[in-house]
Amino acid sequence: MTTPSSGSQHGSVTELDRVTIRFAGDSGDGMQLTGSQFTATTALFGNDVSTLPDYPAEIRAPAGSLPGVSGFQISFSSGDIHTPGDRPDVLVAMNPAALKVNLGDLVPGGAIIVNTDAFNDINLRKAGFAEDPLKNQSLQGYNLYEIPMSTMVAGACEGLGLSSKQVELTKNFFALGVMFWLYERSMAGTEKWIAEKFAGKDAIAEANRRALHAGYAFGETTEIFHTHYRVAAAHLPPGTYRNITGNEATALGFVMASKLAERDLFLASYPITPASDILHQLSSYKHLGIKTVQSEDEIAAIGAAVGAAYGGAMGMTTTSGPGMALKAEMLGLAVMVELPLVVVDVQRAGPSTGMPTKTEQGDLLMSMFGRNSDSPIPVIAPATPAECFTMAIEAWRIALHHMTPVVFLSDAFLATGAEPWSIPNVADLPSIKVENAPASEKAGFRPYQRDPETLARPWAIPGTPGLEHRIGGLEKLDELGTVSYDPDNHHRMNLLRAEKVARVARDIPPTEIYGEATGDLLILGWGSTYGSIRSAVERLQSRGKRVSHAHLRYLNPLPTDLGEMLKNFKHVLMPELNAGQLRMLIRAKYLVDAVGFNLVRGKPFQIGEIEAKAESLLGESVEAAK
Amino acid sequence: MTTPSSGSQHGSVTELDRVTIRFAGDSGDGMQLTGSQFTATTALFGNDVSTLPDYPAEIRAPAGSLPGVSGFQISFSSGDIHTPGDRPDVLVAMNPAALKVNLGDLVPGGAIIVNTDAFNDINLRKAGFAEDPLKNQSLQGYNLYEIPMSTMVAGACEGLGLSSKQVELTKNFFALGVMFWLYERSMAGTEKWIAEKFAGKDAIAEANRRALHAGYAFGETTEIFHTHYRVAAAHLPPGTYRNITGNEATALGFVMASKLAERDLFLASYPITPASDILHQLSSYKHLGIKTVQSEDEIAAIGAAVGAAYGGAMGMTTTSGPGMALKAEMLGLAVMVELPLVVVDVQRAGPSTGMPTKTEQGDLLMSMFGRNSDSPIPVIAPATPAECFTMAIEAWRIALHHMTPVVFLSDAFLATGAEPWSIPNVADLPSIKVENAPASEKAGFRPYQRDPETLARPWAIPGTPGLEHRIGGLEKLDELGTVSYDPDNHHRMNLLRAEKVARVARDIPPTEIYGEATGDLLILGWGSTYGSIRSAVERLQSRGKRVSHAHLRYLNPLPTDLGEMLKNFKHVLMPELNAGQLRMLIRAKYLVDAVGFNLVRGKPFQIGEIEAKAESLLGESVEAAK
Amino acid sequence: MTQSELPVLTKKDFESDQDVRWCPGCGDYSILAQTQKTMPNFGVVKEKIVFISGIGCSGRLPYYMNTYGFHTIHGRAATIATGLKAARPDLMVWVITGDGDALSIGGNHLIHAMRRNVDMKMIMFNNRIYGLTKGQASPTSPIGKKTKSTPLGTIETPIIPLNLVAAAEASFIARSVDTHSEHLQEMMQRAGEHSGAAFLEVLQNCNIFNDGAWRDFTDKSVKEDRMLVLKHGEPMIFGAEKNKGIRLNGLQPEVVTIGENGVSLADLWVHDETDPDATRTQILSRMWWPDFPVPVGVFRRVPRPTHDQLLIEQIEGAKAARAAKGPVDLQKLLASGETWTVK
Amino acid sequence: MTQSELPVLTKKDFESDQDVRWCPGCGDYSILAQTQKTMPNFGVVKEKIVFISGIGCSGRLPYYMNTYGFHTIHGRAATIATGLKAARPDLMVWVITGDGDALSIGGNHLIHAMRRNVDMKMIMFNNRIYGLTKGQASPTSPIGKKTKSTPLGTIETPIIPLNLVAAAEASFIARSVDTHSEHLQEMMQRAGEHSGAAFLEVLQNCNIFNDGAWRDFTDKSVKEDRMLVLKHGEPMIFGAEKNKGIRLNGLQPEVVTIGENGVSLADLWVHDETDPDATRTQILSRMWWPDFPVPVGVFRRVPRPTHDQLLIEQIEGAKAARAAKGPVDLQKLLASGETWTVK
Ligand SMILES: Cc1ncc(C[n+]2csc(CCOP(=O)(O)OP(=O)(O)O)c2C)c(N)n1
Ligand SMILES: Cc1ncc(C[n+]2csc(CCOP(=O)(O)OP(=O)(O)O)c2C)c(N)n1
Ligand code: SF4
Ligand code: SF4
Ligand SMILES: [Mg+2]
Ligand SMILES: [Mg+2]
Repeated sequence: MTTPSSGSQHGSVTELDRVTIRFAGDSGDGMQLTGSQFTATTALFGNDVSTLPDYPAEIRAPAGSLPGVSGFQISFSSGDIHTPGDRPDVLVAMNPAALKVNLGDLVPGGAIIVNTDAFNDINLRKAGFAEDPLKNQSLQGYNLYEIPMSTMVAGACEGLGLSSKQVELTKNFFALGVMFWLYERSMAGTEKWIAEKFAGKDAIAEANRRALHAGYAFGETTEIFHTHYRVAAAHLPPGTYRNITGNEATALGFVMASKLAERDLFLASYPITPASDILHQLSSYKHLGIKTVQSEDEIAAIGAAVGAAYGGAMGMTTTSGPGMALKAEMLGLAVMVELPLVVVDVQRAGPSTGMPTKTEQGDLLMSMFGRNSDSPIPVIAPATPAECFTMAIEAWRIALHHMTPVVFLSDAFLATGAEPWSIPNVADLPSIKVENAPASEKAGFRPYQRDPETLARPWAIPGTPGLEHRIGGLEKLDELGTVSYDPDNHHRMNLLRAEKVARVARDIPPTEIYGEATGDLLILGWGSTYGSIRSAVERLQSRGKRVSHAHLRYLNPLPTDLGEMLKNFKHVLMPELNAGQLRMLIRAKYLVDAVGFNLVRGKPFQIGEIEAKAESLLGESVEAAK
Repeated sequence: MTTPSSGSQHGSVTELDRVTIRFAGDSGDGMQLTGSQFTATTALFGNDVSTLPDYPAEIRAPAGSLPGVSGFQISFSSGDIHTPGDRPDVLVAMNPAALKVNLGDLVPGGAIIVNTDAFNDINLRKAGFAEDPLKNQSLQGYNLYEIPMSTMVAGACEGLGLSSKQVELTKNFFALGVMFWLYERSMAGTEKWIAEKFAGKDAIAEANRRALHAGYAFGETTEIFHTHYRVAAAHLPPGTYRNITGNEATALGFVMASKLAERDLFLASYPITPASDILHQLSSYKHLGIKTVQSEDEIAAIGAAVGAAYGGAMGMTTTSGPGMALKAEMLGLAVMVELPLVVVDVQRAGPSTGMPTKTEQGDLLMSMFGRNSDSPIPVIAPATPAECFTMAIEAWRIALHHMTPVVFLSDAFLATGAEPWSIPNVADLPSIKVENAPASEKAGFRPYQRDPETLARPWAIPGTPGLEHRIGGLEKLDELGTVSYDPDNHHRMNLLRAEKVARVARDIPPTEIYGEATGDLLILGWGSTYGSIRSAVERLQSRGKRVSHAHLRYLNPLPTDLGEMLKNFKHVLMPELNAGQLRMLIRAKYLVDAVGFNLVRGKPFQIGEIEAKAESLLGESVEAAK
Repeated sequence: MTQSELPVLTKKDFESDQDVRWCPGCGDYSILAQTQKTMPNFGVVKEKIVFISGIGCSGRLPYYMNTYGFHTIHGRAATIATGLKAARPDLMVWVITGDGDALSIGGNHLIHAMRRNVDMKMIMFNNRIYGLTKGQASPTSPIGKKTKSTPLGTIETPIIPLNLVAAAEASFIARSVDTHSEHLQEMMQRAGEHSGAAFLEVLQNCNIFNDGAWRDFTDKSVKEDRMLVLKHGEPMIFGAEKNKGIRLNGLQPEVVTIGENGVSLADLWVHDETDPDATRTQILSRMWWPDFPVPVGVFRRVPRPTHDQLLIEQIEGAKAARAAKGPVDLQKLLASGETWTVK
Repeated sequence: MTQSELPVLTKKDFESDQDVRWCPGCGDYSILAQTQKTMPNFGVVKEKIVFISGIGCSGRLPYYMNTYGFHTIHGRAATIATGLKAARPDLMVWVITGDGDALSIGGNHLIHAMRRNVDMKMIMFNNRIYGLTKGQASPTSPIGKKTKSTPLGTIETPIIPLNLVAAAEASFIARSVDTHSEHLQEMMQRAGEHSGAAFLEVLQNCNIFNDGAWRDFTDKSVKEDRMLVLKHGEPMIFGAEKNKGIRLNGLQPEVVTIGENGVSLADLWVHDETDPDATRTQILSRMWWPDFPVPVGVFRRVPRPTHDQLLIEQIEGAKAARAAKGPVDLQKLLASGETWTVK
């Protein structure tokens, strides 16, 4: 129970173990900033946090309109958490549209903090309110806090010689100040940030500082809040932490991979939401020697990556669904010439252009099969934002050691969601270095003579004396690599390409199972559904259900221990943000009657949804679920 | 047994029920022509025939070299046959390279007819013969017929004032003449062809005519053949027949579809082997009002097809694997805007450029899943060259009635292979016409209001008053079709798109089963493997095995009666010219332990191979096969 | 396209019910307004007008037009327009695209649509940036431009769009500015009236990610002196005092002042938009501030049969030729080649 | 590229062990021979030379070169070369392509590689046809050309390759003929010596599917009168008697006869391959038989920093700037932003 216990004395404190807050306002109201400031402070305070920004697809929809609403949700806790929370306990609504869009998600009895100054006729009409919800009874059942934020900041900023428009822009810091007071947060971090951000613009800086303090003071001095809240620090494992999004972790993971492989990193990419930030971040690392090219399209991008790989660099490309579709033919070439390559697909809602800023897990089968003829490629997927770092390194480890392109499947939720990350000690990370084929005096170099263990072919890069050879997309003669139309050779090469990828399974960690190794129900997931599934399983287990959770990071090849694991459960439930893509692979391979739970709504599963689905399965009737 | 029964009197006749001949020579020797002439005459004679050309990928490899060898195989019979034969009974080898390349395929004791004049040192060396195989014992075990063809045609063509090079070019007609005599064929058809082909070039025409007759006379007068052969006419069902390749049948099928739908056909395509001939043929039908565009690439081609479909025409595109890979993104758009469209993929051996002239069934999963997010599309595949005609009409029937893109999967073997086709009576073919959405006075047209039965949306083409509306790749609001980011709407639309395609299954013929409806083994196939599977099953059944054959033309959605059918057999065997693509779909959907038989050698299965595989399965040990 | 019943339509008729979703202050608003204003002038019934767009901020325009509209995928609008126009010569087809959509991912389709002279009117919103994806470099971004994807500045020589389409033999080539309403309307009018592939570059301001990209010369206060308004058959004069002009020195244009050191009107380069040789356009397209005033107007307008006309011609010709040999009989077509009958 | 140890290599050193598989009589044989002959001249060790090709008959050339070679996919060779050169500035990168490969499916990559000035030497085999796929129209096929895909003749205005790459600001532009061995060698030599994106169009005969496409003016018997060999700094003279020349009349080149009605050497257009303005190339590229002699030689050669140079510059600059602030510490990088420690 997380709403203010009314009746308690002012100044009193309520202990909570988890709170979920959603900041919502117009795109112009700076909600993303407000949210990330609250996140940073809260993480610093020591809570476990998980966040989910939710901004409109339009660059900037008309002010006050419903599509223009921008939201940022943060869940923080004294225990450890895996999701940004199903439904907010507190909603900060800076205008009517924000209230309209988000009210439905709020928990019954939740708190609403509104900027009353924004509730004028025009805004109400834009939001489609027949009458002012603050005035009628429609918000009964919630704890409504009405604050004239614009008026208050106007007062606070008097004498700074700023235009009223400029002053108005500070109201998000006022709201932030209120929340800081309400949850006993320090303003220090944000004050520091303001000082740096607006260095030189003293008046602006001062205005924002004043707005922040005004908000805090407002909480403290007014009667309107009967209590404030304490969410104790979480007991995270020791270490140095930072808050990190999936895209940031992905970019850093590749920087680290390049260091651990002792090879240059080369990224060619074409911008596309929600993958662009990886390009942006790596482009800002020129001082680390990272080369980036913004290509003319996605085909050119993967083409350049293949060219760089051919030259001995760590060539890679980043994209999202529609761009991934365009890379199919060139990926096929990479399979044929057997060069290491990493392709990042930050999945978004489709088909086609779909809902570009929303999340989905729809590109698994395209990654597996979206090329002409049998064209096997390893596919891996991180489970949480922070894990993108580790898996980015994994992608390169596999690509380099097995001489193969690798697909790295992230998604919009991982990419933009954030969580605390225990920063690894660089010195502890193992090397993933591989050697180039050495120069040779004797003629007859065999570019397709394979490593007996991994079946990887030698990486013979231009510039190496004695290894001059030709490769290409035509079928190759085994070992020699010259063009061959021999029927049996083609069959053999197809088997070899498949076996090479299959052997990656020898080289991956065993599948962890959370809970008993046998039981009534195994919930099997992959990718960003990790948090919701794990939380649901925790709850089910806490209620004594014999439910376990396994989460796959390696989708192709599948772990060798998986088949056995599946046999040990009465039911297998597979929640996916698609129509059942991994489920099809699992059913085909193991002939296990895995049941799907498939919602494609452009957003993560809610914990409760998975819980309910599991319950229904445990209450038998597997049929119904089919 | 089809080789001459030695000892018999000259002029005597041996009755045979099936003969398989392979004509082989240098690319420059005109073997494809010789083969098709023999085919035409043989078909005319009334045999059932099946042919398979096999030419080198290189435009024209060096004369006399092994890669330069071009072959054409024809199997003809008095009964009905389904394949061009596993191994030839007779090999016509115009030079040493042709002998070298093809000898391995010849049946033991088979007949070899060689042009001895071509067996000189240079050619022997080019073919990699240490010594002349005609001189050593290496051809024992075959019936070798040595004919100095070049010398003979030189003699025959004396006085025509042609260069020796020109005369030499006629030797394929000499070989043809010999074969005509050997199998009691009339020369009339070929003589007619020569007259037309070389109209105006009298000397050349005469030379070829003389060469043909010289060959025929040679067979008749010389002692070298002890017998000739009679393969009685087959008892094909009554009707008018012609010989037709898959690409020809496909092109004609689309012409017919356009007639039956009473709509203009529009083809945009980018050339690629082995699909180009469909573009060529349809481009030659301008007088039928068919519009064709050779686009700048495969993306532009499908883009233009989508544009034409949007305008109300039957927009389509044709390609092969690598080109198909490039169409992925635009196909996704077609799924989203729900326009009728037919995409032909004439599959070839891959991955990547692979072996462009060779056959494979590797693009099924790409057709199913090669797009971002869940993006369902019906997929159909013809089983024989002639059937391409019917299935091309089927492709359009489905596309038009269900307002969906449809993938038509042919392959190199169907495309270039030929068989007799009982020409349908145009008047008997049912209409596949659909109506455009009618003009409307009242506002509020709903471009996504679906037909309750098929879930097809209206085809509202530009130019229709009152239906002005906007469509695109962004997710649509149900019925209204405006852009929507509503989570539940997105989920609903995904289900609708899937269900729309699933309902195509209500609209397809029941799956035929050849043999008992229950038994020990069901061999389940799709596409061009039909002939080999059917022949194998015939043999197995004739030996009393409880084996049946089902062949799928509809791969997505799968026929609703399939699940039941599979249950009625102990084993299910699925031969595919890929790593088991349809098998994966079947196993995932029905949880049936279908066993694969997968050979990717760029050529069709041999009947014997499937037979053997089936035998081994019937001798249990399903495990081994896994 | 049908001129049949000429309905009297107004701007309103071309406004859809969707509310417009561009950033406040975006140049796209003006382009949309001029588009809606111009449409009634063609005497084409609105159901015969189609707007096809790629992806980008520009790509959203069709949603706001009360005509047929197709918001396709990134860079491919020209291919869809090509098929639509070939299948439906009776329609008036407009293509809306951006500098990234048309020149980066869509560059090849642009060239080929132009050389085919597909009868489409393409309006390219050039804001020298990727707007929808929030600010990366585009093929028209100047060297050194710092963007999210080029934090140290781009290192790529920008494409001159009008020079490129001239190389592809576009039959109509023009340029205007988002905020120069009358001129923009005139250019749309001219593009719409042209039969064949029309390419109209609109210098557009993205006030969020690339504010003021063109301001140096498009700003009302300076445009007279810094822009050259091309007029067919007239000498190239510019400047607030109308006293500056362009003279050709060999292949090199140069800025001269009329009256100064003996330069007279007669010395100026006279514009001829019907010049069959695209060289003129290619020279003009390279004139750029501050070395030169930036030319706007119709650079090129030459008659050439359109792709759909030629296609129809071939078909009609083939039909006629065939008709001479008697009516087409599909049954015969199926039976072409050797046939035989089994009783 | 390394000039370090200058090994004395010969044509033989550059011949691979693969036997050549083009149709007898194909122009590609001569191009291959000239390529192998030219390679030793650069003083580049053979392991540092890479040939990258797309798909087409032309695309097979790398198999016959005893260097590193990559036969990629259709139309994308330039993209792979871009990545390779950026990653490995020390290599000498050649790109082999065809008129379909470079101008049809690959047109966009061509333009962008040129504007980036990627240091690659691209040789385009222009036979005005699709050879490997057995004879369909290409973007350089003349209007009306009857091919398998255009039985009634093409209806598309062909692309002028050199005009297009000039529009993309290619820094080296040249043309030669397959059978004009010495000239072809010279052009390859010049292309190889150029630092930056070099585009060399080779008029090549496909004797199987488009025999004699260029014969009208390339044939030994007529080429003096019908082709113009461009020479830097020299007036444009041609003709067996060396008495014909090109004069510029405004923007229009015209053929004149020296000595006739007062035309003297001094009146002729003098070629300047270093002309910074690409207009000259665009005019020359439009000169075509029979109106004009067809120009061959180096049209354009201008210095411009290459893509890989600029990329490295940015990196070195950034490193230096960063070094000033002390050594890069990845641990710090990971910990950037707010951090906190849990004991
Ligand atoms: C295949 C594909 N790649 C990338 C994207 C992402 N994307 C959308 S618009 C755009 C570029 C927009 O720039 P521009 O064409 O200049 O239009 P503007 O937004 O500036 O009007 C990109 C890269 C996409 N939608 N599809
Ligand atoms: C994606 C793709 N589309 C089509 C093809 C088929 N194809 C191979 S080469 C070629 C064109 C060859 O023409 P050109 O580039 O002029 O080379 P040429 O053979 O004439 O030397 C085509 C269309 C292919 N291999 N890949
Ligand atoms: S991002 Fe720029 S171009 Fe896009 S709508 Fe906003 S201002 Fe206009
Ligand atoms: S098809 Fe033409 S281009 Fe290709 S190898 Fe033969 S002659 Fe040369
Ligand atoms: Mg732009
Ligand atoms: Mg060519």
